[in-house]
Amino acid sequence: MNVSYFVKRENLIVRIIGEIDHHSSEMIREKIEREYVRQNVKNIIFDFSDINFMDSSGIGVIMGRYKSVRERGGKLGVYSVNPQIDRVFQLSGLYKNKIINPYSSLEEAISNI
Amino acid sequence: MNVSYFVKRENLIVRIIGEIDHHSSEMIREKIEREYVRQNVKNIIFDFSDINFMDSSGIGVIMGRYKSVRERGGKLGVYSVNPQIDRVFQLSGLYKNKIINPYSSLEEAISNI
Amino acid sequence: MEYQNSMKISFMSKSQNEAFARVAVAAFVSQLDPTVEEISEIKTAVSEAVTNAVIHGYEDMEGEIFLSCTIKDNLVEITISDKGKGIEDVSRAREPLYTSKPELERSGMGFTVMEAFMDEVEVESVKGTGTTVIMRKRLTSI
Amino acid sequence: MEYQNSMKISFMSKSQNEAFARVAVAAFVSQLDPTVEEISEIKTAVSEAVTNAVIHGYEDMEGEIFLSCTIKDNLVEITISDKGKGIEDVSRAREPLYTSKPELERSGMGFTVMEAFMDEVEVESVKGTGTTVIMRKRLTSI
Ligand SMILES: Nc1ncnc2c1ncn2[C@@H]1O[C@H](COP(=O)(O)OP(=O)(O)O)[C@@H](O)[C@H]1O
Ligand SMILES: Nc1ncnc2c1ncn2[C@@H]1O[C@H](COP(=O)(O)OP(=O)(O)O)[C@@H](O)[C@H]1O
Repeated sequence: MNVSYFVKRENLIVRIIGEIDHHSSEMIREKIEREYVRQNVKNIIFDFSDINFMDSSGIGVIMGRYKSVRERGGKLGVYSVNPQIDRVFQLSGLYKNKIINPYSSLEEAISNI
Repeated sequence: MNVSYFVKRENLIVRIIGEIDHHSSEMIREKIEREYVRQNVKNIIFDFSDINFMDSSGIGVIMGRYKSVRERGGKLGVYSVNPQIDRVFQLSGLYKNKIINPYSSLEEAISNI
Repeated sequence: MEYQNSMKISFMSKSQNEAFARVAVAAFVSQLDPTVEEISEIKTAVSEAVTNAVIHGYEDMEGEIFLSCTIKDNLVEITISDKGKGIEDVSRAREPLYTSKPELERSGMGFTVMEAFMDEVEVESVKGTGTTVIMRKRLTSI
Repeated sequence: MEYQNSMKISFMSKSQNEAFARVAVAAFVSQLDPTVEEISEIKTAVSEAVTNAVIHGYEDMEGEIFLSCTIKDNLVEITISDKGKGIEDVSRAREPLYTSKPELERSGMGFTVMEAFMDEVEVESVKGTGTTVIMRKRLTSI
């Protein structure tokens, strides 16, 4: 499990490599929070290209980040979600309730978030 | 697990995709024997590029094929063996006892067998 | 005659074992040649039930988790149980978004995911005694 | 304090379960962040011992195989046992190239591979009662 970041305009782009479950989610949450506090950005965009497993612990991580970005008037985005993980997002109503918006690429996410 | 073949000069080239253990070895053995009997060739050359696991059941398969090719005055060769599987070959003395010869490519195997 | 196979695993209630449990079940089920989607659904459902045993059943204290998997032709049955604190109100627990641990950023979607990804999910729980989740899925691949 | 974890598996003596057993052990051990080589060595050794239980212990009849794995810091201990026919002469069985089943194209290299790939291999066997193989390996990765 590996978390890396970069900042582009008002967005913190977070790339996670590995699997998101209860075990890894604690470390993922901490790392993202620390970086978000440090950076002067509004939005968080998740790069999901290298995540091949996520259970509902990942939904908890997203909902938690939603609370953080809202305090700064920011939004959440995600791109390159594989079909199986997409179903977990759908099930949880995260797209429908506009908690996080799905995009097909980083460029699309940055221009439309 | 998948076994495919082609013939080049006096050689039956056997490509196995998957893992060689006791479970798969019975099927692998049968398929190779059937093809060797059918084709008018002397040698068998194994393409190991797509084998990521092999235990000593694979050694049994090689020793069994050695008996078959010897009856026709043929030899055994193998190429693209990964380092872990190479150790199983070494341990069993298959190279040392000239039961099978290792090559780095198909071309090298065909010219030198 | 029908094809049968079965296995049982028991392991400590450590979060490290969530990945172990789902990979072990996936490896066992893979003898049925499931689709990528089926394997992924089963892994996710197993991960949810095992995580619940770790977090809610034993509340991060040490305990043992029991998992069994049986195959009958193309039917997979997975049972995951703990001897932890149990669930007082199972139907409330199964509601989407209900969680007793929002402070841990749980989403309350665990049971909903299990139900969506498996054909049947049964929950048996006795307060103070433990919880058993039985999940069944018929694979299309055979 | 040292890190500890443990798991136990039991499964039917079917050849399909050879792959299951080695993948399950690999998934359990992967929490120690082993090298590719270490994982491959452990998988191969487990495959050898489980295969022996299937072929020699139960001679393809139905029986149960028991596997346990414990981790203490960077030490992995794996125990694989069967309640099958047992081994009359363990030291002869451990000799390279000795096999009681040459007609099945066994190479007689199973124990030799286990010994080469693990730090220690103990074999306890009672004729008619069963066989237990205990293997230990200290990982360099921690
Ligand atoms: N094994 C268990 N032992 C005790 N309580 C459980 C167990 N599994 C689930 N629960 C209860 O059911 C609730 C809902 O579970 P779930 O839908 O998986 O959501 P979450 O795990 O996100 O809380 C949990 O918050 C918990 O109160
Ligand atoms: N679990 C077991 N039960 C009974 N006999 C066994 C068992 N494991 C090994 N043996 C005996 O030891 C011999 C050597 O085993 P091994 O080195 O693994 O070679 P192979 O499996 O190729 O025969 C076997 O041929 C068998 O006679």
